[in-house]
Amino acid sequence: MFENWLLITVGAILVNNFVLSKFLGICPFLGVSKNLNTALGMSGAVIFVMTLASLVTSTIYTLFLSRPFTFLGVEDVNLGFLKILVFIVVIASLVQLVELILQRFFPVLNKALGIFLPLITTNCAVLGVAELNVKGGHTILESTVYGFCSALGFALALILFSSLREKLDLAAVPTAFEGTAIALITAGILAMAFMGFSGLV
Amino acid sequence: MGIVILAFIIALVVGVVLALIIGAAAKAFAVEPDLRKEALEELLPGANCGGCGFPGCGEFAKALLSAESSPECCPVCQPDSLKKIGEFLGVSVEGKERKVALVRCGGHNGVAISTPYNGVNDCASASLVAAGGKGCEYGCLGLASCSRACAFDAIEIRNGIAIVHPDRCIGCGHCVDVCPKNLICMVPASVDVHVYCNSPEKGVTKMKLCKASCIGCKKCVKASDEDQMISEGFLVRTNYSTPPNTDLIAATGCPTKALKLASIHALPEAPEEVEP
Amino acid sequence: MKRKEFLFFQGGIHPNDCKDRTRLESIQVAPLLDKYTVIVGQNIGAPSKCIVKLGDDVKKGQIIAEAAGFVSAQLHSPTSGTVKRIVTCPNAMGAFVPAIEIVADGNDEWGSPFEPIDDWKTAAPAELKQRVADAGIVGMGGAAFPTHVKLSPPEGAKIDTLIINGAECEPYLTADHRIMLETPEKVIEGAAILGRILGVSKIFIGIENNKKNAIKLLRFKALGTGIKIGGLQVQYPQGAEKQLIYSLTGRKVPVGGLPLEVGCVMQNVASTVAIVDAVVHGRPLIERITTVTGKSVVNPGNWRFKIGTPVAKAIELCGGVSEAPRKVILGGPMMGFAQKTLDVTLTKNSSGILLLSEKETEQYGSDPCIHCGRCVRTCPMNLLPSSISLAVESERFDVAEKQHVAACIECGACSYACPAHRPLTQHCRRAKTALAAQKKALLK
Amino acid sequence: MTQHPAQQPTNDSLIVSNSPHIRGKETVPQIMSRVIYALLPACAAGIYFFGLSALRVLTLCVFFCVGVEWLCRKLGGRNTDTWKDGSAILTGLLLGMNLSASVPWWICLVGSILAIGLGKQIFGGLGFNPFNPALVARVGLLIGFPQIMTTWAVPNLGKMSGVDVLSGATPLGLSVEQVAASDGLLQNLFYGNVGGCIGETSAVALLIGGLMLMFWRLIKWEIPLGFIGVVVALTAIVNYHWPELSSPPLFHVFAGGLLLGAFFMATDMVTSPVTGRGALVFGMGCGLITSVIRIFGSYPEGVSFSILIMNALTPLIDRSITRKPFGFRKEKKA
Repeated sequence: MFENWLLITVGAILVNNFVLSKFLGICPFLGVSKNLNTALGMSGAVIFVMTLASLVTSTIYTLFLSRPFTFLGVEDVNLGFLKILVFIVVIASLVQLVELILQRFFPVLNKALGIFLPLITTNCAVLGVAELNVKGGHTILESTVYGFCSALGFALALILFSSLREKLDLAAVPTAFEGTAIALITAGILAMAFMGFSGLV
Repeated sequence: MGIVILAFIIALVVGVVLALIIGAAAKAFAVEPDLRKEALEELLPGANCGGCGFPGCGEFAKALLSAESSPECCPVCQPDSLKKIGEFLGVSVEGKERKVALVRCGGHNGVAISTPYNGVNDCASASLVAAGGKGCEYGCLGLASCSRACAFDAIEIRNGIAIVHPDRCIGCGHCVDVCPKNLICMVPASVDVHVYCNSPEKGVTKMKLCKASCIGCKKCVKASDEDQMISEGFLVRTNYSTPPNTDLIAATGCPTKALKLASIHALPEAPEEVEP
Repeated sequence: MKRKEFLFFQGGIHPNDCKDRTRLESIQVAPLLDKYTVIVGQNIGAPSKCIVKLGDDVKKGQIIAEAAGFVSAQLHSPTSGTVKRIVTCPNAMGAFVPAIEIVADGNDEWGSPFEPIDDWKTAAPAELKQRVADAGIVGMGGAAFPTHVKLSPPEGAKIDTLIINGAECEPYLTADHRIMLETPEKVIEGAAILGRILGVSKIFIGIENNKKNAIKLLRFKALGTGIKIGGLQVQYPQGAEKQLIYSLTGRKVPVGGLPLEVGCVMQNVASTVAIVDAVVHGRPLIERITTVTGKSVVNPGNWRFKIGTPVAKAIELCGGVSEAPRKVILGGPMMGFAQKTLDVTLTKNSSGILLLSEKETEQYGSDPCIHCGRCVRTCPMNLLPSSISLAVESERFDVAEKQHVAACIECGACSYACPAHRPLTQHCRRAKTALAAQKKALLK
Repeated sequence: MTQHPAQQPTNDSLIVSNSPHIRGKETVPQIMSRVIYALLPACAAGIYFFGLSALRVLTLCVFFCVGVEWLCRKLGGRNTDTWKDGSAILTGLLLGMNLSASVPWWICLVGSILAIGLGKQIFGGLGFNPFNPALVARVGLLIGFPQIMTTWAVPNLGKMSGVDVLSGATPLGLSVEQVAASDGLLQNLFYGNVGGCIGETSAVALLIGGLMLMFWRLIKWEIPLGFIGVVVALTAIVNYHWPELSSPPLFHVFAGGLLLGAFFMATDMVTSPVTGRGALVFGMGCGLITSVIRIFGSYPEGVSFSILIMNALTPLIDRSITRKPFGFRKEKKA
């Protein structure tokens, strides 16, 4: 029991880190990592959205899509094939909702996150977490925890990376490698370092 | 066949339910977007130079709308766009004169005494160390702090002094703040005659340190009409409200050539040789 | 173990003290020059106000500039002669300031000096303090803070300790050392006078252990007076106000605070001796002991110069140089000011003239920081010079402020230790001035 | 006394600069060369145990690193004499010490390109690299060429001439039971008579080098202390409670690259925190990650990974640790 939870948490945060190992969610990873404060805000948003998305999609999947039922005389209807379609719509509306709330109550944070909040909608990381929950056969609780931990892993990578980039801002990087290029190289080295965790669980 | 219909129905139901939720939320958490501000921002130059005293054009637009500032504060706007902004805001906008920066020092390496300076490469830091490498305490240090502050590439460091290119200067005034010697001032672009010296010291003291300094001989004051040149102690200045015209240079024959035309001063090979 | 009696502060550096060339040179009196240029405004605070006119005849010790306000000091003529002209002259910081040029008449004749107060032990402290103010005495260690201001603690401040600073932690300088060796009685007497003015009985004299003979001599002379002589660890900046107070008393002066907040008043040895001259001998402060040194100086030594002596003349008295100097420094090598001209003249706080030749001149580079942490280790104020410097390079003064740059005492230990030759001290100074300017703008 | 006639100084070209006007004797090249001296005992031990092939690998790495450094500077249009500060030589030496004596020459070349090109010059050169260059190369090679990088040379004492290298297992690759069963392993580990990387083999030589660094005050003692301390503590706890999971702590200290990493790689000035407290956090983090990878991970060795990960954390550590100035007092609430 304990080991199972350890597997899910440590696995999601370190070993199969969404950004550094699965290479999901690279867009906000590169886009919002220019300074630590926006990175923190973005991390918060991602943790919130991913946990919520995991909970909601997992609930929908376990309750409606995964179980066979009889419909209009057709036996054993399994609607599992609809999952991607439903997930996309659900996540998109969820993000829309979050954005509306942010706009109304936290305009400063909303402005800081800029385009990246709506981008979470189409973010592979969020869709990925829903899909991986299904693939891993997680229960609703497990899914929520997995979503939360994956988002934590994302946040960890993002925060680490933003502090690195703040340092790189002062570096005398050759003109050809300035900006995103050096960020990608740094991310690559970071990903190499995180490979050390492979086989941990 | 049933499955297709079922899938269709389920997708429809999900869609409708979500649409209802979002719709309700949009109503509940609605925020009035400020259309006026956006429209006003369209009219502003968008250079975000900060010359108006606000951090960027967006903030300036906000200040305009709340009448905290007036359109004339924008140094970049051309008269016609100013007029448009005035119409938009419903205020009258007076036509204003374009202003450019002037670095009041002509003491380049050839004429002014200077000593090597070793340390942090910016003017403010250098001025902390024995008031900089220049022999004259008031002179331009030539370490390009103003040039770096200029977003429009209008200040060039040549031969140890900063030279403004009036044609490129848009008058944002950023350079004025960074100069530790307070050498830079904003002057009307239409005036071409300037005194390139800012040292209030006695002529003898100045001449020891810089051969291109204004020694306060007042030849130009005598040669010009009344009130065109102002003499303050040992320093003469152009009176920018009643400026002289360019003939003054020839009429005066300034002994140190501190009196110069800005347009000629900025030329690459300006004839500023001073006979020893 | 007697040494354990005194603490030593964290950080600091141990530069080669280079004092050997002048350590044994006894103080020589500089001959009368034909001209002195006395800078008006030699003290921190309000610059004094010139009260002589062109062509005025002045006597030695006559007031030529008056204190303009409380935090200001009187200025006296160094010799008798005529005021030739009022000029502007660069001061040690490179700024042009007014100066009075006095042509000596050769008689070096005293005007009406003060009445000596022989019985200072019974004189009223207020009277003694007034004498200190009249004699124009300032902190002669470097800061030139008017002494009478230091001796007038605000209402309610409890002063229980007087510290005489004889640490002289700056390399090369030996002026204070020679003062202590040649006039130890005056140092002790001055300390006692200061003690009387302040009404304190706890008096320390702090001396670095590389001046063992001075420590011994003063201990001997101080027998029976209750004055304690502290032999301190040789560690730069031992003579910095906050560090010395900590070493001697274990008290920490708060950041941005004054010594009087921990009940201390500190005076330099040279100022202490000047106070004796003013009180007991009735002489204003018109001369000081200055070390002229450097490898290229032919006859380095410790000289008694009149205020207003041009640096060029002082070097000439030392036999000139064997090699053209690339740096002329007023003060010590760690905190002194590099000069761009030899026309500068000695002021009340010029403790040394140091000449460095081409070979000895260190160049600052623009190499990147390698994060070795040397500056962090050496900073006596426990700051992070490396971070401050990086912040200043990208003009982030707010970051520097968060790193407590305002507490920097500009001792130069970080720059000394930096293997990448980064101008750390200058970065700190830049941040401090920029922040001060910001604060001023906010107040407006 | 003086050869030159006495003269009167003039105003000509007096330099002005901020105080202080004298400076300590320490320079960057001097620091680098001292670190290289401290590495020499371990290098010598490597050559002693693995023969001339070890010397070949070390030489190639140093040569290639300097070459790549020069080339990168040249291509970037910057001054090309930066290799003279010794940092590239040091990186080359460290890289060579992290390789097995049996690697082919092109591994040295690829490693040097990874170290200097990708690890250092792309960030702008010395002082700007966020990661330890030699470790970037080692990890890159380990991931790219796992076969070659995990084939270890075994000591062939006395056969200095042999270029052929026998291959075998590194002690860290042994299972817990094998470690427990082998006699005199600890002793061999201590002196270096075991298979592995060139520089990691002799614990005693590394300790000597580490002490040299400490003596010259070139490294912050907090890093090796925190690093080794945490590894010892964690492996001791695990070994005590679950002996089947981990070997005894002393084995972990002397085997593999822990000593090399703790004294020479983690302490790299550029990529470790500036403050002492930060260094302690940094070292302990390295120790924690190393122990976790060694005990639970699929890689036998976790030193390089852990240092790289902590390198990435260094800016955060530096940011979060501030020092209170001398005489700092909390502001009283008015």
